[in-house]
Amino acid sequence: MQSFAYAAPETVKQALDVLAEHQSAGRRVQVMAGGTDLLVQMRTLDGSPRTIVDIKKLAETNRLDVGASEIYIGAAIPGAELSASKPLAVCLPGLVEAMDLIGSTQIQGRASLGGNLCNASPAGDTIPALVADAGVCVIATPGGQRELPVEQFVVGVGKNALKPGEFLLGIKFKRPAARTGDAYLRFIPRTEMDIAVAGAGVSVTLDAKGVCTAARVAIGAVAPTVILVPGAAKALIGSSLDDKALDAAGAACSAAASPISDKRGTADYRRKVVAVLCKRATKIAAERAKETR
Amino acid sequence: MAKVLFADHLMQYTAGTRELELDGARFRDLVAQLETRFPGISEILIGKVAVAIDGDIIHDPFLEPVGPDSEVYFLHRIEGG
Amino acid sequence: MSEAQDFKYIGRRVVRPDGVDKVTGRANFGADFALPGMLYGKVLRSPHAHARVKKIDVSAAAAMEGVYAIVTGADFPKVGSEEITGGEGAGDFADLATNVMARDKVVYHGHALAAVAAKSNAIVDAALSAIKVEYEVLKPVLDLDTAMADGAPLVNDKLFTAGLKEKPTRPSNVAAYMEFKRGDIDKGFAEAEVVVEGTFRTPTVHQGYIEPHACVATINQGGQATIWCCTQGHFDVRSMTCKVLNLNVADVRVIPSEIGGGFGGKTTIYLEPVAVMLSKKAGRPVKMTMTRDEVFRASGPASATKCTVKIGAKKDGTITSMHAWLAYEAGAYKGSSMAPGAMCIFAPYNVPNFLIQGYDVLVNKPKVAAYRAPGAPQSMYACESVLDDLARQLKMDPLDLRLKNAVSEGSVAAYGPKFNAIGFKQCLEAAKKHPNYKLKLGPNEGRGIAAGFWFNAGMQSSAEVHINENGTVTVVEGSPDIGGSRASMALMASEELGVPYENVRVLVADTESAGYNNVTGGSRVTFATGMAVIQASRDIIAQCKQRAAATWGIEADMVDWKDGQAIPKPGVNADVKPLTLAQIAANAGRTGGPLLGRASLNARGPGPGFSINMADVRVDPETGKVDVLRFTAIQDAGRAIHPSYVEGQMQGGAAQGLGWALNEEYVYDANGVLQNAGFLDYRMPVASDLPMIDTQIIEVPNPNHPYGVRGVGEVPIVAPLAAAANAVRDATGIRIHDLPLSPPRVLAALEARKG
Amino acid sequence: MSKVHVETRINGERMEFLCEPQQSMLDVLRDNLRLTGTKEGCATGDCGACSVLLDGRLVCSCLMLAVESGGHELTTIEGVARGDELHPIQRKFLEHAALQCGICTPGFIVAAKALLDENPNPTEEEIRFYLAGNLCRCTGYDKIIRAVQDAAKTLRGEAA
Repeated sequence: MQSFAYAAPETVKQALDVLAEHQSAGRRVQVMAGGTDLLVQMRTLDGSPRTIVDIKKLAETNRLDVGASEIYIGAAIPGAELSASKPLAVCLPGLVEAMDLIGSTQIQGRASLGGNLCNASPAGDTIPALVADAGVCVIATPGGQRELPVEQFVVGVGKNALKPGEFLLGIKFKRPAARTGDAYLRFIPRTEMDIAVAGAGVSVTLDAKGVCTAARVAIGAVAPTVILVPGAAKALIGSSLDDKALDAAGAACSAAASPISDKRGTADYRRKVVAVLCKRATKIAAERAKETR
Repeated sequence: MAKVLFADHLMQYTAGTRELELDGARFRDLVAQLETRFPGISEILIGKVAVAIDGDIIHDPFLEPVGPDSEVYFLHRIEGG
Repeated sequence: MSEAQDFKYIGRRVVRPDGVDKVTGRANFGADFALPGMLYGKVLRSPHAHARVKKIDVSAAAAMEGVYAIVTGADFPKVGSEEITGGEGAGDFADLATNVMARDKVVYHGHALAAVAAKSNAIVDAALSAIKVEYEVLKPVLDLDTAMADGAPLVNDKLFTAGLKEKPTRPSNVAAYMEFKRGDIDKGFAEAEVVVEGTFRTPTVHQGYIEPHACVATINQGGQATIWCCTQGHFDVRSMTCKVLNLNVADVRVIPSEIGGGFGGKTTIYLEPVAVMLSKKAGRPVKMTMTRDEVFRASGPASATKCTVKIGAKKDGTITSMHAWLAYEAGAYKGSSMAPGAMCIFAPYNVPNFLIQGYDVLVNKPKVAAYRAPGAPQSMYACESVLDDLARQLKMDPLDLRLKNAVSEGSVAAYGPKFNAIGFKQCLEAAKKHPNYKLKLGPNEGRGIAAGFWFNAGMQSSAEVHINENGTVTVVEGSPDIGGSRASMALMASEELGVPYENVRVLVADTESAGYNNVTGGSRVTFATGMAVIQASRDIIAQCKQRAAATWGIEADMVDWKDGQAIPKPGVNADVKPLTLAQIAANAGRTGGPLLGRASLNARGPGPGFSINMADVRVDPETGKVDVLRFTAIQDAGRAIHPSYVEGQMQGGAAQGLGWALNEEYVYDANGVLQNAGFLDYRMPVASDLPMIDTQIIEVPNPNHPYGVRGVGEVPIVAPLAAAANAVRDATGIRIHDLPLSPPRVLAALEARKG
Repeated sequence: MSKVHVETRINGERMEFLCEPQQSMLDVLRDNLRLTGTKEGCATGDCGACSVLLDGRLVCSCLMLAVESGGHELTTIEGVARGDELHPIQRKFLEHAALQCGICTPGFIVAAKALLDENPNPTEEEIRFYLAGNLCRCTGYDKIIRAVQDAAKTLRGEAA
């Protein structure tokens, strides 16, 4: 019978090798970044033995680049470090806020963007922001690397598109165009420490006259996976983000949502609140778009 | 004569009597007299209920002095959290 | 007992004697104790809310390497029915025994039905999952309406309703009925010019202490056991464990650790008898610690309730009639806090006619335990909400309405006896004058006020005062210090003896080292155990006078005690120098041996406590989220021995009450499986949810305590529920009857009004 | 189960221990090393009672594998006092009666230290949000916040 083991490879190759060995031997293996979800799941859901592959020691998962044309965020970087990065806060403030909303200060000391994405919870706070910002996953594969848009990476409740033997290295973005701003808002009953009842990530680009020329709206915790809402973007594009456009975008979000009722909120409530969040987030994103040039 | 009163839920043990007057220097004297009137009641009154003598609640009373115009009120025990 | 007492130490904000150990991590709590060769124990809990246990197969688990003992209900003695004469919710020893370890039936999700002791937690978990149980799943009863309906499935088919006029012929989920009345309510309502009525529901909530239940137990072949545990009452742990395991009280020693919160939830037992039984089988010490999930599923929460209150009044606000119909969930065994809830609901008010009807109802949920002013927050939430609506209909200030009907010294309480000195009117007057009551509110903001009441408890306490050879003092008592009581005990001893606070240390001793003490509960410790400490100190003073008299060769009655020294009374011709406590202690050997003062008592007249709370909230009209902007707690403490810890009780109670009002609730699925057994989804207030909590201590001395102390610990949680709900009513114009006022519920009410 | 040998530094002291690969840092601190000042309130990262500093950064020791501490530096509540002297935060908690039962206190003090190390002059709101991951059920947080504000003042060298 398999027993617990821990591996902390120092190169991507070593990491891929560990995964490959276990795969061929049919032994259970699991990749860990911050571990804040994994350890809770091991304690409350499934404590069965496995080899844990800690990817925090890899250069590729710890690299944070805010370049002139591209931004790259390593999968294992803890939230506390992302929040501390000024350049990132200038380019993708909405994404940084989304990451910062996850759990407590203690959680921020460990939890990573990559982990939150791979965990693929419908309520994962960073995912709507990643989708709105058109993030692209950079995946290490036995053959090398492959890339996949975030909205295609999450395929179901707790399910991601990684194949056996693969793991997430990081997420990259095009540096936002001029007069572009993003924002993420979620609703929770308390002020901290809750899982999102609903969430909305928005990215908008305005022209000189303040007319919206491009938009992406993604909503969370209202469907099995985070979903991109083209209808909401359509409602915003071409408008000056007036109340009429915002209401239409909110309505599109409510329409796109297929929420459930559970201990965290009712379906009806989620559908209503996701519209409110979309509108409020769009206003914040628009303000930011005006500030950036 | 001390005035003895019973909370509603205790009147089942006093054949519906809510109030009566009794003589006695100590709580136990009153209970003794009550026992002769309502056989078996002392078992309930001692150890199972609380009593308020002149407004002051006390658990497990027995020897407490009772004045000639004292009010002795039998009620449910409260402990608290 | 006069207001004008002037104190040297009482009322000072000193540092608690146990403080340094608690800020450095040295203090030992329930889970911090360990013994050599100790095993780890854990309980197997029912996944069903209601089921017959047909077969438990432990063979596979027993065969595992490192497993030392497995126990099931079959290992425990049968315990006959006997009332636990604690207070409300104490229940029956037979029920306590089957709650600790199920026999043939499990009656709630999380009910214990087996336990394992092994070398490591990992092995314990593996062994638990290897135990095979065959259940016959039964239909669970999960709410009051279902449980009280005719033909409802029975939680206990041998239970007949107690307290009914005519004897019931059929078993029922209603364990008890209780009634309190005065005058004629129909006549009273006929006289009324305004009548307001409402039906209110409150959810199952948990005390939420941060420290899970934990203990270490060891028992030898002679049947002598020692238990280390976190509890509000180690003497009760001893008596309850002895009853459940049929042990001799003389053979069981219970040593209390520091306790990480209890709020009533640690006044009973769960793990202790199981750990002793495992230790007996394994022949080794066994440590058991609940996980947070187990704490929520299997310890005792507070009753969910349904309360209907109807109040009639004259146009001038004079209440003519009050009627309350109260149903409390007891959990799977009888004994909820319905009785105190019924007794206190109308306690703050003078009313010629009232009727209070209470029902104690079984459901397939964990047996409730006491929770801070047990029963009062639920029933008074209903009463104080209806009073708020009444004030609106009368266009009357809610404080004035309460003032008009408020009880004061000499009033006959709705629960029977006459009140002695109480501070309710003083609290109301203070609220009217409070600057926070005059602050202007913005859009979507509202203000709510509500009153709180609790009886407080006295009961049995004992204490010893030892004088050390240098005149310093050791107080030995038996009331676990759950919120700084050591500091209060030390302050009272220094006040009596006239020695510096820093020279007094306090030991909370175990069942074999201290005289008997009832639980730390009912807000009784500073009052009752404090009184024992004062009396033991006075015993010391009497002895010191004799020692001084003997030293000086005069009569003891010619000696006075002042500022920590014996002085001769005026007229003593011999020119003798005063003797300090230190000097007398140094000479103790020559004058009759060590100085040891003792007192034990059954404290009479704890002195009821009253409060007024004021809540200011803002409601988000688009999400229904309620934010608390301001909270003001005003309470009569009789006398604040250590004002900081009195304020702390008021602030902590306010926070718990606000959690109850806004977000906390047990969420069950249709099968009675608890969905939110953790701090993530059982939403207690976090630091960023709350504002500073303003406090004002009123001091109307309790005539039954030398310094005027009355209990303060429980009153604070009573008023916040209605204060918050009345504030939401003020902000939205809508009365929402059910708690919690969670965003979905509030938004639904706002939407319903829009139509 | 094969155990792992780990070398780390705890409260400035070089430490070695053997642990199972899946054991949490919290369990090893409490059970293996008997550093029981770090408390367990939930073991799921929701209460903050197990707060420790990992290379100066605030984390929940229940959400960290003990093996991960290899080559790192941990600070627990036992390491907060400055030798014979209480840390100002500890002193202020006592002066302000910022604890009642005391079970959450070690976590709060470690978290407050992390806060004041990175932000010597936080607003009340910043303190409340930074400490939102530390649950206290006794105090209503009021006196805890005041103690941290006062400690910050002292650490800034202003007359408290």
